[in-house]
Amino acid sequence: MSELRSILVEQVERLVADAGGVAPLREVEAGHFPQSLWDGLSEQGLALALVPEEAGGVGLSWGDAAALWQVLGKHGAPVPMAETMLGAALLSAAGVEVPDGVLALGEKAAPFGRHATNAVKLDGARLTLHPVEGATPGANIGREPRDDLTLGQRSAAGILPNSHGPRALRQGLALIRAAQIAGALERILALAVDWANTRRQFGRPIGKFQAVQQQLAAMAGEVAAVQVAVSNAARAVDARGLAEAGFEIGCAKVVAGEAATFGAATAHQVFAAIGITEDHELHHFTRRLWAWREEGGTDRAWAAEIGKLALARGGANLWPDLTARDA
Amino acid sequence: MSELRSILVEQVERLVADAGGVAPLREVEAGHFPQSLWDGLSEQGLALALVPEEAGGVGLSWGDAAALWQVLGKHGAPVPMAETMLGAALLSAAGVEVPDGVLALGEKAAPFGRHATNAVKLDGARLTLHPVEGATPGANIGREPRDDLTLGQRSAAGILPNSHGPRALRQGLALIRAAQIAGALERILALAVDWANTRRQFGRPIGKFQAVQQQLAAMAGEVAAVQVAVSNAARAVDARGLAEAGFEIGCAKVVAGEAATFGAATAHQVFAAIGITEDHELHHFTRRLWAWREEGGTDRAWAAEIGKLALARGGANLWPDLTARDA
Amino acid sequence: MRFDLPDTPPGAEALRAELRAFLAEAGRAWTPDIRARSWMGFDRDFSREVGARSWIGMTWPAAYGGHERSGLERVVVLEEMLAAGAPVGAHWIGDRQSGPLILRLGTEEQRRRILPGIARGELAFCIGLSEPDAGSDLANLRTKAERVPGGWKLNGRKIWTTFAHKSDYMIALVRTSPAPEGGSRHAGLSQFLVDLKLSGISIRPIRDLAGADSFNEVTFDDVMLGEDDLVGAEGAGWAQATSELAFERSGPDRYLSSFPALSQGLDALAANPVPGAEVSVGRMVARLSALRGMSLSVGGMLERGEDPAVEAALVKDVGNVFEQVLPEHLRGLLDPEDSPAELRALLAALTQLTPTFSLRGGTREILRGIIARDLGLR
Amino acid sequence: MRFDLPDTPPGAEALRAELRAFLAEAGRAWTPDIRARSWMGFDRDFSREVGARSWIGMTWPAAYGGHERSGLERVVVLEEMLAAGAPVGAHWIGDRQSGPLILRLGTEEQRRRILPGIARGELAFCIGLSEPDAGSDLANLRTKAERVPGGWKLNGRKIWTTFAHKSDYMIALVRTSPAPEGGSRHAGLSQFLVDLKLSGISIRPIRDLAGADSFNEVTFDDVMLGEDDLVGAEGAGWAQATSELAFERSGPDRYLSSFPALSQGLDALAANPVPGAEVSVGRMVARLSALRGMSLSVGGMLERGEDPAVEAALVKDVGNVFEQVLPEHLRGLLDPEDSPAELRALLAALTQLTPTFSLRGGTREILRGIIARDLGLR
Repeated sequence: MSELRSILVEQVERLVADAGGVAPLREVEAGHFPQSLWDGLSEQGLALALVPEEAGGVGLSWGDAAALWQVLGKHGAPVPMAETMLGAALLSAAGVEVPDGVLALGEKAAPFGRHATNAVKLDGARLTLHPVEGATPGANIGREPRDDLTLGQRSAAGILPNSHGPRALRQGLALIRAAQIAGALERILALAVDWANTRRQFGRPIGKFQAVQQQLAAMAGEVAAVQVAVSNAARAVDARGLAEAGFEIGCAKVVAGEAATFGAATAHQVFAAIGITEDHELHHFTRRLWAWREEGGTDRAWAAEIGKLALARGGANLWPDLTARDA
Repeated sequence: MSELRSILVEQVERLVADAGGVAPLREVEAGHFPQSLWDGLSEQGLALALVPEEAGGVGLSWGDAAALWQVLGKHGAPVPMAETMLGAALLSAAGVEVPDGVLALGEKAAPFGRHATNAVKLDGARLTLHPVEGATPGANIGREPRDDLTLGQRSAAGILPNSHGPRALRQGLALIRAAQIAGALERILALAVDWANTRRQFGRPIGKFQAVQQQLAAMAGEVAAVQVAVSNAARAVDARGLAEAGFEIGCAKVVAGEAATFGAATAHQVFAAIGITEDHELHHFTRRLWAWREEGGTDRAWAAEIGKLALARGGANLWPDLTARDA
Repeated sequence: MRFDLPDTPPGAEALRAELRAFLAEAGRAWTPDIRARSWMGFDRDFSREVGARSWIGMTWPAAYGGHERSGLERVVVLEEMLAAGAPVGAHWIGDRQSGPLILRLGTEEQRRRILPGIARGELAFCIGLSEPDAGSDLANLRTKAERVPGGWKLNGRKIWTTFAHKSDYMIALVRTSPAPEGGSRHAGLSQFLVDLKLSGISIRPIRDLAGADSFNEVTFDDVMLGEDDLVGAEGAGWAQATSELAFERSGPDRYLSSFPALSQGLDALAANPVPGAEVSVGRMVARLSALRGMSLSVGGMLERGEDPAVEAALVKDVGNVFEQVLPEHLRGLLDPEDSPAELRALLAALTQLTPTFSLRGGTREILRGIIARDLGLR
Repeated sequence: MRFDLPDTPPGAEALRAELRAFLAEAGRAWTPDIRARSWMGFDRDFSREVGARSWIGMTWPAAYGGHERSGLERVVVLEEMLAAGAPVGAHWIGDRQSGPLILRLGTEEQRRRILPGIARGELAFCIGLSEPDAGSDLANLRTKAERVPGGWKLNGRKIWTTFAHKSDYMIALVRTSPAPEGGSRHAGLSQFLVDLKLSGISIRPIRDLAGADSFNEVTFDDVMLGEDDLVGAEGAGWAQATSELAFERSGPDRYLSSFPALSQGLDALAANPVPGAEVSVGRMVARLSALRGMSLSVGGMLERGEDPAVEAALVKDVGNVFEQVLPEHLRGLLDPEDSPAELRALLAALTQLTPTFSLRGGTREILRGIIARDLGLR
């Protein structure tokens, strides 16, 4: 990890931890916006992190951004900072000035849409910015706001460069969710290990039982696979742009979706009854894992896309294609 | 289990055991036919077991026959007795006199075809009997003969009653293979349990390790599922005839195929290195499991058929259909 | 292990038809969340209606409010209720566990006092097993009942008690004497019939991750029980509770919990065909059919008075895996964006419930340990 | 645990192109069975050709016949060989394990004696670890080497030794002194370089279930070894062998064993489309991509001189599962009756080989135990 990245990760870790652990998660699930967490992150200039320095941003790489999203996921951070970063990056790339505040992505089931002042829409290469005029509240299984929005007339518009492609929004969101999944999985693995070392049954910690050890070890393998897949996808975006990184992003979302399913099931199996209580923090992460695997394209949808591509290219090209994409 | 069935099962068990355990399996895999085993089983009149008493047979139920096939599978018995039983049952049902000796089913990849004197073919409801004039030897992954045959002019013909249906051969074979799988799984489970109690690692029998216990327990569940599915299918044939038992037979073959895959993998995992040596008996059963799941329709093919039916009937009919089929 | 399919009981067809007509009518009011919860849903009105139709305590003697029908007829009722996703929680435990326990081991007075009310669908039961320091390891129970003049004094704490806050009685497994030094850790436990209205009992609901309040923590503070509240023999509680668990493990509630989603999933797939979906569907249906056969076989053994402890553990193990993966399989076929809202809601509810499937009635690891011992692993 | 993707080494493209041209030519002669066996296939001619092209001992100093290229360039060679299903078994162990061991811990004499031959593809190695009473539990080894004037006298028996009957040398882990009372059971083990032509060695091939003879039992009967046959420090054998295993576990041989079937499966599916197959294919390709990233990350750590023992265990664990289920996934898509004969043969060969994938280099249970310890489970 580069030094810059380590510093950023540490900063965000601290901000999120200072916000009170799972307190903001409970807050947002009860219908309130954790404004101070948002403000804290905003003050670091995070919203403009993916905007180039020459355009007034921080100029982070996607690799750095993915590392930050992983930290946000690790804490379940219930603010649309990752989404806003993506929206700002696209606006800036299309030459549109980035407004302050929360950016909503799209108008259907928009993450934290009710808290957004503006929304970003993409039609082909044409990116438009709209004021948010109303929101019909909705929620995903993680009880994060997912709202259908009423948008006003576009307030600005621009054309995304070819390097971004017509699916830049979906692909960006897929990478965000995959990175958040990586972080949340890391978290529940750590929680499960702690619990296994603490909880005693039959006269010893349950972590001494081979069945528990084997399950958590298998889970660790999945966590590692997601982390690598996310790094690989972010690196591909840095090397070739969003438009040409669909394969790597799709791979990351597939592996993340599978690992989210397996990891949540495994953690709950280890935690048994205590893990399904509202008082315990586990479910804040498992419910988000179940929700995030559906967003930005399910693992099924992305697998179909990657699979179609592989079938069309044929067996002889599979390995050459895979290695040719080394960033 | 009825008393008749217990006696028959015991008789066949004894005959197969007397034939020398895995010796006949080694024999057939080396290219020889275990004639004495075949003769022993034939002398019990087994070939005509499914032929009604009034037609000179034994008049067993399909439930009884399935129990016998399970025993044959448990010993891997490398003689085409189950196939001959099926051929004879169909010939008799079509009013054709049953010839002596091994019956081949069909002409492509016919089980033990090289050892057959006659072959049975089914075209719609029309069943024909042909002398076998030549065989191009082949084998399945279990190294059992699966031969392409040259057949002579039909020597007899008849019409199968509607209760049997145009797929009587395939369905009968599917049920046979599912039953054999049930038996072979029972066998490798027993072998694995014995080994786990015998083999010591880290100062104790490996069966003391929770990981081994959990794997074998999961395998036992699969074995039970196959046994029940096979009983259910045989009962359906007894109650409604082959033609109307396609659903239950298909279910049995699907569950058997899945369990064969899981069971063989689990047994090999428990046996580790010793289990993959030619000298050990395990592979005679695992190779047959891998072969039998492909024959009489793969689990995939049967699942597709059952699934299509369920989709066509719709959700509201799923449960009523399932319960309406109680034999 | 040994599974033999029982014959269908006479009259099963007619009984099913009655049930289906009743459930079709009652089901109009059920939301996806109710269907997903099924026997984790508590609806006293519904249970009273079921009782009025003679579908609770079906096998019990008429003298205690039962209907003297066969165990296999009872299975027909259970199957139909669960396949419809009916909210049977208010009578389920009484019908399945507590009633049979009292019938088998209770005093005549207990039978007359309790069973008719269960059969009418009026008395709801919960089971007090787990404690904060004893989840899977029940020998570690600390709640204790001390002999006092005229009865017993109960002190301690139970946790994860499903529906305690809505129930009338709890069957509690507690310690009545210390485990003997060097003897079985399971000795000295007894079962009690605890009226939850007694003073000294406080019940704190524990909300679950989906926001429902089915679990509770129940505290006993000098609760006075009568002599006639001991169920069965003093000190034999462990064996009694264990055989109850075996009974619990084989029911259709061990493989049908996710069934409503499969049924609705078929319709969604028929409306919006997904290429190749038939293979996954066929695999689920085949397994469902096999599991139903396994469960019925155990039902037949119970009917014949046999002791299918291991067979029941196998049903629960295979069945729980099926219940847990079924929503995932459907999710693997149906993209949420293209699914009907009701199915989406049902799957969301099930996703949050499935972790409990392999807990209730013994965790997967415990069950597999039981099976392994029976296989002869030592 | 920590995975960082390394940068692609300069010249990787050109190197891949060279390798592909070479493998396309050589591959014309390979049957499905050869491709399925890949690094379990032994072909001295092929290994000599690979050596002649400077693709063995790539990172070693030129003084010992090496080519002084980077570890990541070496990974390019390994990947290409395995993706093509090349029969690399005659040089694989020497290049991967025995050569690096001798380079790191061997004497100058040993290096000069052995390494150039390995790099030329002429010296084949096998690893003597398992014994009849010590499979996963290597501390239980009984084969022993006793000090005698001028060297060591070796007695005992090794089993499951891959290619012993075709190899020139074995690196054997044996006991040189008893495990100290109350001390580590792993103390007192040492590694030796054993010339398999020495008298007193008898090698009995063990046929495997597919009829191949890759395994052996090797018996040592008063075999005389010289002073200079001890590798590394006396008594440090356990630690030496363990770090060797870590090295072994992360290579592309831990996830690519079934790759040729995937590649051919794609063509079969393109020729005979199966509805919905793209989803399964996509899942396999995504996992392949992630595994490749994991393996490359470990390659990068090794290149930087780090000790990725746990990361390597994770690669092997996830990779072995992938290798084992891949043929099953393909089987779930392609009905055998409709598949091309060559793919059918490849899948049949793989089906019989897959059980070995989770044995070689440590069983799944052992690996997961290592990972669990690293996670902090205690």
